[in-house]
Amino acid sequence: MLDADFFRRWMTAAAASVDRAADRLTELDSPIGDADHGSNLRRGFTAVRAALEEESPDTPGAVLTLAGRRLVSTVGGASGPLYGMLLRRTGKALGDAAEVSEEQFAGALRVGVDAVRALGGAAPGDKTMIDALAPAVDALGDSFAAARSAALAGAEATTPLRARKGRASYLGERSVGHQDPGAASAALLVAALAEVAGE
Amino acid sequence: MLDADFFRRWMTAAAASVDRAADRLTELDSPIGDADHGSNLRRGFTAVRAALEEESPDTPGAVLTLAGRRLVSTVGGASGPLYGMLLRRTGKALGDAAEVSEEQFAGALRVGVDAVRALGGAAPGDKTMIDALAPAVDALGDSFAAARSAALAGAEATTPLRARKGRASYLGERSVGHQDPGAASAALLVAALAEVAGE
Amino acid sequence: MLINVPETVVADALRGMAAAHPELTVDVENRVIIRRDAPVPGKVALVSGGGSGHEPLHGGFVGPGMLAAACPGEVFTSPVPDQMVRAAAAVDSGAGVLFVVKNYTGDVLNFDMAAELAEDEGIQVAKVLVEDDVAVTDSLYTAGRRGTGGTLFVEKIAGAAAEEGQPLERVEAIARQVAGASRSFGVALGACTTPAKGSPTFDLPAGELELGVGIHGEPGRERRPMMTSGEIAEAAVDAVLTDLEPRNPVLVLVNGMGATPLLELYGFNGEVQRVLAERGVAVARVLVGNYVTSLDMAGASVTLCQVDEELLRLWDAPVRTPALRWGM
Amino acid sequence: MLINVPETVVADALRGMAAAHPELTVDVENRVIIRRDAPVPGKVALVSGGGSGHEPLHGGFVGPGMLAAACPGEVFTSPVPDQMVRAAAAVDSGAGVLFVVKNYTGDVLNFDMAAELAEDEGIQVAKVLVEDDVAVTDSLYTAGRRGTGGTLFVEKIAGAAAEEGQPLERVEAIARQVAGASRSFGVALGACTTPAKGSPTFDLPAGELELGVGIHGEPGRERRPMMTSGEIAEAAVDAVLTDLEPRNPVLVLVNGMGATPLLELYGFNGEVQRVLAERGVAVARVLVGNYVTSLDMAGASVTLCQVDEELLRLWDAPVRTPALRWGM
Ligand SMILES: Nc1ncnc2c1ncn2[C@@H]1O[C@H](COP(=O)(O)OP(=O)(O)O)[C@@H](O)[C@H]1O
Ligand SMILES: Nc1ncnc2c1ncn2[C@@H]1O[C@H](COP(=O)(O)OP(=O)(O)O)[C@@H](O)[C@H]1O
Ligand SMILES: [Mg+2]
Ligand SMILES: [Mg+2]
Ligand SMILES: [Mg+2]
Ligand SMILES: [Mg+2]
Repeated sequence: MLDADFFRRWMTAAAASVDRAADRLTELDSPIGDADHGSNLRRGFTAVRAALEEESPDTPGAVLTLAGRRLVSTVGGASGPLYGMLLRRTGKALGDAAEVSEEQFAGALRVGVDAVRALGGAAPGDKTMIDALAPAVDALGDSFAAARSAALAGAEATTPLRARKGRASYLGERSVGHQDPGAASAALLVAALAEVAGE
Repeated sequence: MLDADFFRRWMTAAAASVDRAADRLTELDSPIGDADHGSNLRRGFTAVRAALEEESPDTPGAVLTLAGRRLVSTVGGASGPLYGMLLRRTGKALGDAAEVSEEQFAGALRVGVDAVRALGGAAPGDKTMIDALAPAVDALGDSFAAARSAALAGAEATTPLRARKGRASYLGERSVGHQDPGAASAALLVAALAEVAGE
Repeated sequence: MLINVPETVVADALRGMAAAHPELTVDVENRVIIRRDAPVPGKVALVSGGGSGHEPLHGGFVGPGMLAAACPGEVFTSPVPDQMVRAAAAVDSGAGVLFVVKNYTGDVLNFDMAAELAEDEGIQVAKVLVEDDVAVTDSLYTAGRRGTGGTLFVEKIAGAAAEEGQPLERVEAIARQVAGASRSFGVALGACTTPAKGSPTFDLPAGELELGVGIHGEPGRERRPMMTSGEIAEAAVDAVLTDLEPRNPVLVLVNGMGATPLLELYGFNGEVQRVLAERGVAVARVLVGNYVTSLDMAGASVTLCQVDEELLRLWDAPVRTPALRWGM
Repeated sequence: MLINVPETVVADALRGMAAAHPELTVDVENRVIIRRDAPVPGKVALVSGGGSGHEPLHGGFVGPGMLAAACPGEVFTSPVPDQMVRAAAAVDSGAGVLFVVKNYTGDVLNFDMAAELAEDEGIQVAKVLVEDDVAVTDSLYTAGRRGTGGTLFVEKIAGAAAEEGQPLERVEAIARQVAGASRSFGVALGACTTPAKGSPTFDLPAGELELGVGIHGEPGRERRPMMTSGEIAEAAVDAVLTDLEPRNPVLVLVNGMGATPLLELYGFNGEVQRVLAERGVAVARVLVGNYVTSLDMAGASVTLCQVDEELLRLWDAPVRTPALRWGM
């Protein structure tokens, strides 16, 4: 079973990982975007970390909804509302249980990912964070480690794609040959999950 | 004896030489100036050439005063009034004789150079066109070729100097190590003179 | 870059803006720029915002006759909903608020959230989307046309309608009309440098240019060997005219991207006017300057907006903001 | 560069300026920009000019309350006497003309010649020299201090006095007072590219800056490793204050050199205001923007002008020009 502390540790690990990768994410966002994805997420997860320390929410759902709210109100850009929606909806789907099973979490995360798809209108193959999130949530039924591999593979598979959503879509054919920064950051978040699960 | 045609040919040769050297003069004006000396003089001597064709002045004095007037009204910058004054005063000093001796010309050019010194306030060693013009006028008593060598040597000797007049003076010590563009162009004008004199 | 550290660029700028413009209320902490006399009783209030780095857009357009408030996000990052909600609450007189939103995924999502939240607080909110950049085809394969120079026309003209006391639905309709009648095309001669990245966002060798660029440092649709000002004017005007067939006279914005000298921009305007005359397009008004910038990007954009008499009257109406000012 | 060919840059810009500003008379052939209603009966007329590449200076300052005419030279090259004489003849109402001259050898020589020629034509001419740049020591070893940002203060304030109908000697005295009370210091973060040269006028590696630069692409007095905006503000303000001990409040111009984003310039202004406050200098008014530029040079300058009540009143007086406009 996963408790509030597990999700707190997830967010803390995600924040650390985003911190380390911020320059790389911004670099990825520069040929096909506007060179801010790393600093956007760093700002957001720094705020999430602070909020979790201040407010110490005590259920898995409360941890994730708080994190989502903080992302929405500190990140901006496309990724702020999208990642915010992901965590908020996942958190809401977890209800106010003190502990949740891995299956429950996998189901809730699917709700979150579906919400991101609805909000952003992106389908797999559009070269967005969805390309990492959708395979990850499918693989989560197996294990956290499987989800991590799936997210990473999904992120890497965005390189040859032509973007159809977000800023990169403005480039048309010229978006081909670059990894999507949001897919790369999504893979980081899933990897952080596997890390705190000890996998 | 030197007639109007000699001076016309001087101006035409000067124009051609400035044309060829324009990029180099602008290049010299770029570390210690504002990167326009070559295009300034090209504009001016192109106008001089056109004016001489249109108006066909028929005395040495008339050729040089016309050339000087055109420089003043087309060049601008520091070099326009200074070179304009040089030619105008030299021309005026030649009076309206149809032909002048080399000695008369040397004397008139001294009047012109003195006028430039008075107008600009520069003395030899200040790293300006005076550093080429003053030795040239001194050597003109010997020959046109001597004047050319003196002007060239004077121009080259500006490199180690610290500028005290014109834009380069703003740089203080940092003006050292660069040849003065105006001294370089003055050497060109004197060389054009030697060229038309067949020396 | 003339900055302290990348993290404080926006807050630093807002402090400096507050010092330069006592006629505005600049809330540095909450990142909203508000016209001093807001809320103005009985009048609709325009609120806009977007990533920073496009100055004077939008903060420089706050004042009588234009925006009631602007919300600057981080550099090239749309602002967050909290900012727009706060701005809306500060400027709403009860007559309602119009959000002017440039069509970028981030701006759209954040303004949408803000609109919901503001409505929850009892504020009547309308939205207009600016999507004027013809370099992007609006299709299933893109996020839709970007909002660029047309934003200035929308904010000025709808702002004048609001200043006159027209009701929200009318101000919204006018804004929509202007947005629908505006088309832009941009060209970059050099990339920009964002504080977060610290180096140019893309490599553009001297002697090449990018056609169809946006205002966020992204490359354009096509790279070409350098063209003359006249050729660029032809490319830009013709691109705009493929999607706008003006029967009425047009407003023309010849906009610098940030690092193009005004000398060159005026020269470019001369070429744009020549091409417009050759294409038989009647010109009502011309505005030349750095209005919708992309940090220190070298380049320019051309925006045309087809206007009827009413829109032209509203364009000419008095405006008093840091960056646009006439008639008062 | 956004140009056709280097040779036509100034003429091209003037055509584009004419199209953008029907409220001005732009004589492209003779290169003078004149306020439409000149000569204004009974009023002194200010004429200025200088090399192009500093836009909006001077042409953007032509209009009621500021310059009667401007004479743009080639890029970074002072105009020729013919231009100033023509301008003076066009704007003189009989009340006389004041030449506002920035202290560069070329400008001084050409304006001097023009003054003589204009006087020969029966025009009463006075001159004021602007020499505000503290980076250059005024000594036997230099051409004297350069004229930079202080020019804007001189043209605005003396222009307001002329607009009020004050006589030539009074307008001249005021101009002299403003010039004497103005001091500037500039910093470059990158060199500019002139059309004639086509590449940066000096090499400035990323991570270094030049302190004490002028506005003609010349390097400064000293090269330093990159500094923060706050450190640069300290260096610039302190340099100015070594030569100006303001007892009265000051006007502050925080001026962009052309390629500095307005976002960064506002941030820099915040730092300048902080330093002024720390040094105990009272600030009367603040102007932030790209006003006295050096093509696409990255960097900024700070100009302070100590004002008494009369000068402040004239600063606040209405002005209507392309680049400065308030009160009408
Ligand atoms: N419509 C969308 N649906 C899903 N993800 C999207 C969408 N638009 C953009 N993204 C994701 O957001 C990432 C960009 O985030 P970020 O750089 O922070 O925002 P912005 O594009 O506003 O600068 C993209 O790489 C992509 O993965
Ligand atoms: N006071 C002066 N006396 C004599 N020559 C001068 C003086 N000032 C400048 N010059 C000359 O003018 C040259 C610069 O000419 P130019 O580049 O055309 O004008 P500007 O400096 O106005 O750009 C200098 O190299 C120098 O030789
Ligand atoms: Mg981005
Ligand atoms: Mg020069
Ligand atoms: Mg962004
Ligand atoms: Mg010059």
